[in-house]
Amino acid sequence: MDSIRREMIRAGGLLGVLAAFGADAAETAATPALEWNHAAFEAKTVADALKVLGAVVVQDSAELQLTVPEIAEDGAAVPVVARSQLDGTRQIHLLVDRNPFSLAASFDFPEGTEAAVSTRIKMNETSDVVAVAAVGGRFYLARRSIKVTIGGCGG
Amino acid sequence: MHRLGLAWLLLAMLGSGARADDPFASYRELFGDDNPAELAVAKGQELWAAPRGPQGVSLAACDLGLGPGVVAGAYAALPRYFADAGAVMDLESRLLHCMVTIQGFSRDELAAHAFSERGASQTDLEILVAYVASQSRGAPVDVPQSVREERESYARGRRLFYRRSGPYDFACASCHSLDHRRIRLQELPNLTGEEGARSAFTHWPAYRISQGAVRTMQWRMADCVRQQRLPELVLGSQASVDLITYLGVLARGGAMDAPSLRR
Amino acid sequence: MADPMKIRAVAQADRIEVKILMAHEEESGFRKGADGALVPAHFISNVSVRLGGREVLRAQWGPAIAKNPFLQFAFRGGARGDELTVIWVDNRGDSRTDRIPVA
Amino acid sequence: MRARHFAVWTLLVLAACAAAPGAGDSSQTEEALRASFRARGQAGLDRLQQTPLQRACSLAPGQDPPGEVRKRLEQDALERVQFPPDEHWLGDWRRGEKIAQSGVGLQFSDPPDGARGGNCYACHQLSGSEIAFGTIGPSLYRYRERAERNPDGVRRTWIRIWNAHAFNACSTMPRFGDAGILTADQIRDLMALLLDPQSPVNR
Repeated sequence: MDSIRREMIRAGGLLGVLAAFGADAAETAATPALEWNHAAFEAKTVADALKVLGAVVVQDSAELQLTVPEIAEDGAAVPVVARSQLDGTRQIHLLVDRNPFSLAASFDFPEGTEAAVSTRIKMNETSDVVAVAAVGGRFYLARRSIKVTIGGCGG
Repeated sequence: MHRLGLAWLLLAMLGSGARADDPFASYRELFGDDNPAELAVAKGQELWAAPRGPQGVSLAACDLGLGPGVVAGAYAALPRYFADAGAVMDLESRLLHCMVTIQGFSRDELAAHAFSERGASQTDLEILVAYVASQSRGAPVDVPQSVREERESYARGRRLFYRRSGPYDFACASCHSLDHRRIRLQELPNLTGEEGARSAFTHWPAYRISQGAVRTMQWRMADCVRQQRLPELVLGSQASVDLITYLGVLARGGAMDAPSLRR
Repeated sequence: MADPMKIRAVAQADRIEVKILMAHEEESGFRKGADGALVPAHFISNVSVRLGGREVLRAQWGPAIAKNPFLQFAFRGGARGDELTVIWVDNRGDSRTDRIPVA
Repeated sequence: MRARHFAVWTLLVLAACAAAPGAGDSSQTEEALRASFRARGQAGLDRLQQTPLQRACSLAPGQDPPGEVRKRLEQDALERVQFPPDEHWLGDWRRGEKIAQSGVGLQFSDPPDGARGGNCYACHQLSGSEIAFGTIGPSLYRYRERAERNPDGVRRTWIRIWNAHAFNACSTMPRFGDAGILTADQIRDLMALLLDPQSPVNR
C-alpha cells in the first residue's frame, strides 16, 4: 500500500493535496502534515510497531484510559475512546494485536488540545486493543480485550 | 488532570460494562448518535432538488402521499394507496414511480441497481430513501387503512408473514413471533405485536455497520427472504409492499426514528 | 470527487468539542471483491484539523479505521463563529477539505 | 401407503384452509406471491410451492392445527425418518462443531455445490465457550446428561435432527435429514457434538 501512495505523490497528487489546503499551502509544506509512518503502519505485531515508534520501554498506566466495548457486535466498526490524563501527552497511538497490520492510528495533540480521541476501528477477530501515550520521551500503555462476535443469520 | 467535558465522562461511564440482558449495550452506547447515514441524508437532500434524468427535472412534483413535493412526515404514512398508479406503494416503489414518470429514468435500470454492492457508493434510491425517511423523524407512524386496497394489502401481508415454504420450512414468523429471542446474539423483534413492529418499522432505513452502508426497508425484506432460502423478492413487488404494510399498520403510533444505526 | 464531511463543532466557554464523519470507503486491502480478487487498499492516511491558522489535531491513519470514519476530540482556545477547517488526504492522493463556523 | 398419504394430506389441506387467519382470499395471495419473486441462483420459484406440512403449519399463533391433524403430521414425520443402517450414530464432534457454526447453504447467494452448514448456533447454545448463540431453540449445553436420562435418548436425538416434526407437528426447526439439507454423515457429526463426552458441549 505504501508503494501506491508513493507513486501518487510522485505523480503530482501532492500538488492537489496542497491546493486543498488553500491559503495554508505554504505552511502545510513546512509543517509536514503528509508524513506517513510506513514502517510503523506496516508492522505486523504490536511489539514491532512500538519499536518503530520508538516506544522501547513502555509502562502500564491507569492515567491512560482506554474505553471499549467488551463485546463488539461487528468487527467492521468498533468504537474506541482513548484519553490520557498524563500531563504533557502529545501523542496517542491505537493498535490492534491481531489485525494484519497492528497500528491503526496515531494522533498528535498540539498545545491546547485535550489528549483524548474517540474513533471507530476495524477488527479482524477477537483481540486486544492497545493505546500508547507518548509523554516527552516516555511511553505509557493501556490494553483491553474485545470479543468480536459472529452475527445475524450466518452464511 | 484535564477538566473533562460531560460527553467524555458519559462515554467512560457507559463503556464500563454491558447490561446483562443486552451483551451489546456498551458497544451501542459507545457508538452514540453519530450515524454515517447522515452523510447519505445530506446527499439525498441535494439529489431530491436537483434537475435529473432524461427530462432534466427535480422531484419537486413527486407526490409521496401528502401532496407534490411534500417530504416532511410522508414516510411515516407509507405504504398507502395511490390513485394515479392504482396501487398501494411503499416509499421505494413510489420513488421509482416518480423517477420513471417525472424524470424519465428507465425502471429496469433503476431496479437492476437499486441496492449498492459492497464497496460501492450508495445508489440514488438509497440516498433518496435516507433523506425522505429523515424528514419523518419523530412523526408517529400513520400507515393508512382507509381504502379497500390498503386493507387487502395488510391482510395479504399478514398471511405471507405466517406462510411457510422453501427447503427450511421458514416463514417470517419462524424467527419473529416470540418475545426476547435472539439469532446468534442479535435480538429478534416479535413482529406479531405492536411493540416489536414499532421497534422494527421506526428504525428502517438503517446504516448497517456490518456492511458500511444505508440499507432500506425493501432491502431488509428481501434479505430476510433470501435467508429464508426463498427466491429473490422483487423490488417493489406486491408481496414486498404487503409485508411492509402489515408491519406498518401494526407499528401505528410509534415514533419514526430513521435512518438508525444497526449491526 | 469525495463527498462532503459532516462536521459539528460546539463551543462551551473556550472549550470546543468537534465531531466529524467522513465519507470514505476505507478499503483494508484484505477484502475480496465479487471477482474473487483482493480489492486494493484505499484509505484516509492523514487528517488535519485547524482553527484559523492553528492546527488543533493531526492524525496518521492506517487501513484499520472503519468505513465512513468518525472522529471526536476537544480543544481550548476558540470561540463561537471561528472557522474550523478539516482536511483529509488518502493513500491515492485524493483529498477533501470542509469548513464550518464553530457553533 | 400412497392412498393413505393422499387421504391425510387432503384432510390437512382442508383443515389448514378452514383455520386460515384473517381476511383475504388465499388464491389472491398465492398469485401475488408468484408474481413477486424471481428465480435466482439455486433458488427456483418451486420453493414457493408449499408442502401439505408447510401449509398446515402456516397458521397464526393460537390457531395451531387441531390435535388429530398434529398427531398425523407427527406420525408421518416419524415414518419418514431414515436411521443409520449400521446403528453407527456418532461421527466426529470436531467436524460437528464446524457444521454447527456454518450458516452457509441453500441461499440463492450460496454456491449450489458447496458444503452446507447446520447453523445450529443461530438458534441454540451448544459449546460452553461460544457466546454468540441464539435462543429461538432450547440450550443444548451439556446435552449428554439430558439424553442419558432417556433410554431412547440417542435415537430420539437422531429423529429430532432428521425431522423435528416427529415430536412437535409444527416445529420451527428445519428438517435437516428429511429435507436433504445435511447428509447422514453430517448428522452423525452433529450427534457426536451433542453426545460425545469429549465434545465441548459436554465438557
